[in-house]
Amino acid sequence: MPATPHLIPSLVQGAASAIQTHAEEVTALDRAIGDGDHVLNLQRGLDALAKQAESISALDWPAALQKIGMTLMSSVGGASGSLYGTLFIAMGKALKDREMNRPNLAEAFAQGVEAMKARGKADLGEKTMLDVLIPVADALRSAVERSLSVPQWVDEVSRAAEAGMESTRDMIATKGRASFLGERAIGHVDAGARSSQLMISAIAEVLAAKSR
Amino acid sequence: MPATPHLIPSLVQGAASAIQTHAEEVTALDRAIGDGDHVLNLQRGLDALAKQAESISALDWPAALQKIGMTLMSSVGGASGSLYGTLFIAMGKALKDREMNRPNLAEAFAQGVEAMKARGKADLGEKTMLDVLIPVADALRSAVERSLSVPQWVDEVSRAAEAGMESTRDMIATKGRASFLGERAIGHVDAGARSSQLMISAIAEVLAAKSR
Amino acid sequence: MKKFIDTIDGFLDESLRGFAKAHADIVDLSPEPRFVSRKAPAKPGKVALVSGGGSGHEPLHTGFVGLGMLDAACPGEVFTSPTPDQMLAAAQAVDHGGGILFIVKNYAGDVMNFEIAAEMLDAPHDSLLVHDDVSLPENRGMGRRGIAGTTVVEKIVGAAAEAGYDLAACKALGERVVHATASMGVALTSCTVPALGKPMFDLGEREMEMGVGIHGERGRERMALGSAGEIVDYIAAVIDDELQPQPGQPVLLHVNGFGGTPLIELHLMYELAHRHWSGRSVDIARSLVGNFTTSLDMAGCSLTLTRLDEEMLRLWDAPVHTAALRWGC
Amino acid sequence: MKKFIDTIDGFLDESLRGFAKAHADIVDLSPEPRFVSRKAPAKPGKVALVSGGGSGHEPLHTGFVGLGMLDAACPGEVFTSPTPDQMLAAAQAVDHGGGILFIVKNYAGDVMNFEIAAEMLDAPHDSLLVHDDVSLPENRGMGRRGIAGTTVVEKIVGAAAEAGYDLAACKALGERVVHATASMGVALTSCTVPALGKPMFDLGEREMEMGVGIHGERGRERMALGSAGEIVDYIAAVIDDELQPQPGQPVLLHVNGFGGTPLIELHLMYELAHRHWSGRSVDIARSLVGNFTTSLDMAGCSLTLTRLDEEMLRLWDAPVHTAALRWGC
Ligand SMILES: Nc1ncnc2c1ncn2[C@@H]1O[C@H](COP(=O)(O)OP(=O)(O)O)[C@@H](O)[C@H]1O
Ligand SMILES: Nc1ncnc2c1ncn2[C@@H]1O[C@H](COP(=O)(O)OP(=O)(O)O)[C@@H](O)[C@H]1O
Ligand SMILES: [Mg+2]
Ligand SMILES: [Mg+2]
Ligand SMILES: [Mg+2]
Ligand SMILES: [Mg+2]
Repeated sequence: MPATPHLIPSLVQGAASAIQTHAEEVTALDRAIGDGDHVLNLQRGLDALAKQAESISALDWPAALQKIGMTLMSSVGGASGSLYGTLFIAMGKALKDREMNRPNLAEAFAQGVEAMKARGKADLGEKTMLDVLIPVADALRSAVERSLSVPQWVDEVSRAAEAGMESTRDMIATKGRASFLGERAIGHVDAGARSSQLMISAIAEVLAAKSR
Repeated sequence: MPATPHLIPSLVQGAASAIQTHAEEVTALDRAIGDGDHVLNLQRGLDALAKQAESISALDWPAALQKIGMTLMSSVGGASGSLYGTLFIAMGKALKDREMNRPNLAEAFAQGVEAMKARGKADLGEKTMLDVLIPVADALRSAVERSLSVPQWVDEVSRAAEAGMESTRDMIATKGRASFLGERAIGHVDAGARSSQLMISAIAEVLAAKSR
Repeated sequence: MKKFIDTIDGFLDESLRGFAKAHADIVDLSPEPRFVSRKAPAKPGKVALVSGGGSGHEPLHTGFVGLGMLDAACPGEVFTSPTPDQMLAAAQAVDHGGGILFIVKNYAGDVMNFEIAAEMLDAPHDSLLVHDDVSLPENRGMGRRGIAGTTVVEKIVGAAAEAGYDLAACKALGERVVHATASMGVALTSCTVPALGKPMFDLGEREMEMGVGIHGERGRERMALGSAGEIVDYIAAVIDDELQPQPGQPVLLHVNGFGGTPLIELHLMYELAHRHWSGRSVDIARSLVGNFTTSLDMAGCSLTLTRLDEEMLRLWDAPVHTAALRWGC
Repeated sequence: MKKFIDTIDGFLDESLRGFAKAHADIVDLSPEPRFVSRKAPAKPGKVALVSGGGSGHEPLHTGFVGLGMLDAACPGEVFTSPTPDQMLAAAQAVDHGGGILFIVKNYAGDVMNFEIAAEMLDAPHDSLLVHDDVSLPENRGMGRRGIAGTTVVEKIVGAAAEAGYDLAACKALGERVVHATASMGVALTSCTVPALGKPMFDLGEREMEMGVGIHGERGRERMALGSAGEIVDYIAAVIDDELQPQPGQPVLLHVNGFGGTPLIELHLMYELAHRHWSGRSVDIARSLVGNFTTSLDMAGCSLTLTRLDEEMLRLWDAPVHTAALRWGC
């Protein structure tokens, strides 16, 4: 686990290229049961992060996470901007005066996801990105408890993300724009679930590669 | 030549069915170099005439023609409404206190066309219905001079109308909506020329049939 | 054809009835013959302004009836000039004793039908011809069409009539405004006349029709679809050629939508047009952005520039209370 | 995609700059973070109304900034809610000492971003949620969307704030108006977000999407294209179910176009809607017909009915001076 935020530019880069590669697919998802802007929103945020990635990587972890959160908050817009902003700001808070290591990261991520749940008044099973993020938070904690190796850790996190993403397909949405569609949303994966799964897997891959 | 306006319902009917049969073709012409409403305009006028045809046919010729003109004037609209209105009102005036016979009809028609020329500030060669109506007026006069039989008369009028209509194809328009297109109007027959030719031929046919 | 229509035959009358009800404080509707007249009382001796033309250009002209603008408007069938009996009835209904000024857009049908009405009218009257479309050469055939500059003419002359100008003064002012006004439009799509049920012309995905009129007529030329900046450059150059606005010249800049183009795009066009003229130090003293002279559901817009003098500026600013333009009251 | 666009990236900013220049007498534009604020001075202690939402709905909300309506509006990217820094900066800029009322359309993104801004704001503040779209059941998921009824809410509460109502009174009044308002829309075509370049959904030549939101989201159901009369019957029945307007009840009837539908059709819809309610002896006391809450270039419209009481009626009639609504001054 990296002790400094120097990885941030490559993490941002990893997330951005995962979104870029799947841009059409994710846009199609948001167009089907949302309003089609999700990729554009994320890309605006990732561009803003890329521009600041160098300066952010000079900060300590809590400050860096807070800055990432603020940057996303003021560039992404939409539902996802407020939620991702909330995630990172809460993670920064959770790591305040704490060392960056795997247990603390897992804990901070879990607290970030809790903050998102509060912000979105949402939980598992509502056909949102939380159906990916909650299982990922659990997987991170469980990996710590079981002291998994990095490759195993990456594998479990990625698989949790993917299963969560897939689980949204047959749900009726009760939060976000897709909730307006009722039954008509069944059969479509949630765009935010797919994009968060893509970014999490990409970030896990980068972390794994760096730790090899 | 009929001495009373009892023929009017069948003349209106003849003109209307000629327009109906060629509605798509004429609309396509007005759409290409005009604004597409010419058939609708004429049909509105012919409908209005059809509704009044019985009562009009109870009038004497000058009054009947005047009433036809007024009816067209207030129902057709557009360029053609004012022009056809002018034609019939002027014909009614020309026949005032005169017998209805072929020479007087030819004369009245010629005066009607003169009134249209004045109203539209237009003449031969400007790619309008006048390119049909002026030759038709000439043909009517010449038929009188040469004392043609009814079938010959019908034939000459119809041929004059057709030649006039065809002549508009390669003209640049200098009057009416097509004038705004400049060179782009070349190659298209003028809608008003085509419709007037159609109606004149149809009316001539009805007159010929009735006189048989 | 995707439109809100109940019956093709009733389309125009139902719309007019709705218009009159939605603006019952401003207008009266005469259904037969069709005309819309203002409700606001007028001073005896006021010149009455009567305009009209084919329908499908709303809010022009019915939306301009009211205090400080038109006394009456005669709507024809869609894209078809109204008939003389409408104009005559309208003129007689709004005659305040100061004579009638007919405001006529330069189309054969409008010109001839208004002419016939004028010949039948007993009261003193005159006609003002609007021909602001500089996409066409001035001296060919019928000359130029009247398009979106009509709004500017009707507003300024309307204020003058309200202020007590007499018939000759209204007409002279109107001619000055027409002379000082140049417009040109571009269509990104065609439009569909309800009774026809299909578009007036076909435009490819990457084409536009430059220099169009407002009846779905084809325009001056078919061009490859350009960026907003290219379109503004093209149109502004033609307008500049005509009006030659000098640095410091106060102007009114009117960006007019054709009915299917939303405000967000019209404001973008305004920004680019503003950049063009303010970059030449022209003084953009007044502006008007919106759908005023439309072609049914056509996507597209026109730019209109009017060179303003102090009198026109004052009259533009004068109170107006119509369905489509309202300020100062 | 056939739009007036210079560069996709600059689309929104160029349009906003054009808007601000065309209405420089009414608004100021802050480019970074983006918000539009009123120029008219406000009495000290006046409650400040701040709204906003995704762009592409113009004139909502920027066109409602000015005397008697909003103090500021925050435009997000096209169909994307604005960000908390915009709302915070706007609130701070227009704080007159009477507290801030945020007016928020009920969408997850808008709700959360406004919530974050509110948490960061030091001044007294409250939020008013607009959720007038009765095409959706009231108690499912997020509840109902805010659509064209927003105009009515912002006008009436804006007049109240101008008249000196305090924060709690503005909010209570706003909730009463929301409660008394029901809207529902129908799309005849989809719309195209510039950055996406193709329509949000496909609709066949003989189909319509009933119960749509204003972001090109699909609606409640896909139906065979109906006549205007059938559409009005369908929507009016849903609205009546909700509001149960009694004979003699004064109402405001708002026919709102989605950007690609011309006035001639909106007035026809108004006529049919008027017939529906006046046929039930409902008193159509006020009306508003036009493009106010749009979805870019979508063809379609919505009907909105508000049950008016005397206070609301008086506040609706109070002077307003914004880019999109102006009367009484
Ligand atoms: N209340 C919520 N809680 C958690 N996630 C949500 C919530 N509302 C929406 N989302 C997520 O946000 C995604 C949409 O993001 P985006 O398209 O960027 O914003 P918007 O919906 O405002 O257009 C959805 O696909 C969903 O995963
Ligand atoms: N000044 C004119 N003189 C004679 N005929 C004219 C004139 N202007 C137009 N026309 C004729 O009118 C026809 C168009 O009629 P119509 O479509 O009914 O009216 P509008 O042009 O007003 O739409 C043209 O095809 C042409 O033949
Ligand atoms: Mg979205
Ligand atoms: Mg025509
Ligand atoms: Mg016509
Ligand atoms: Mg969005």
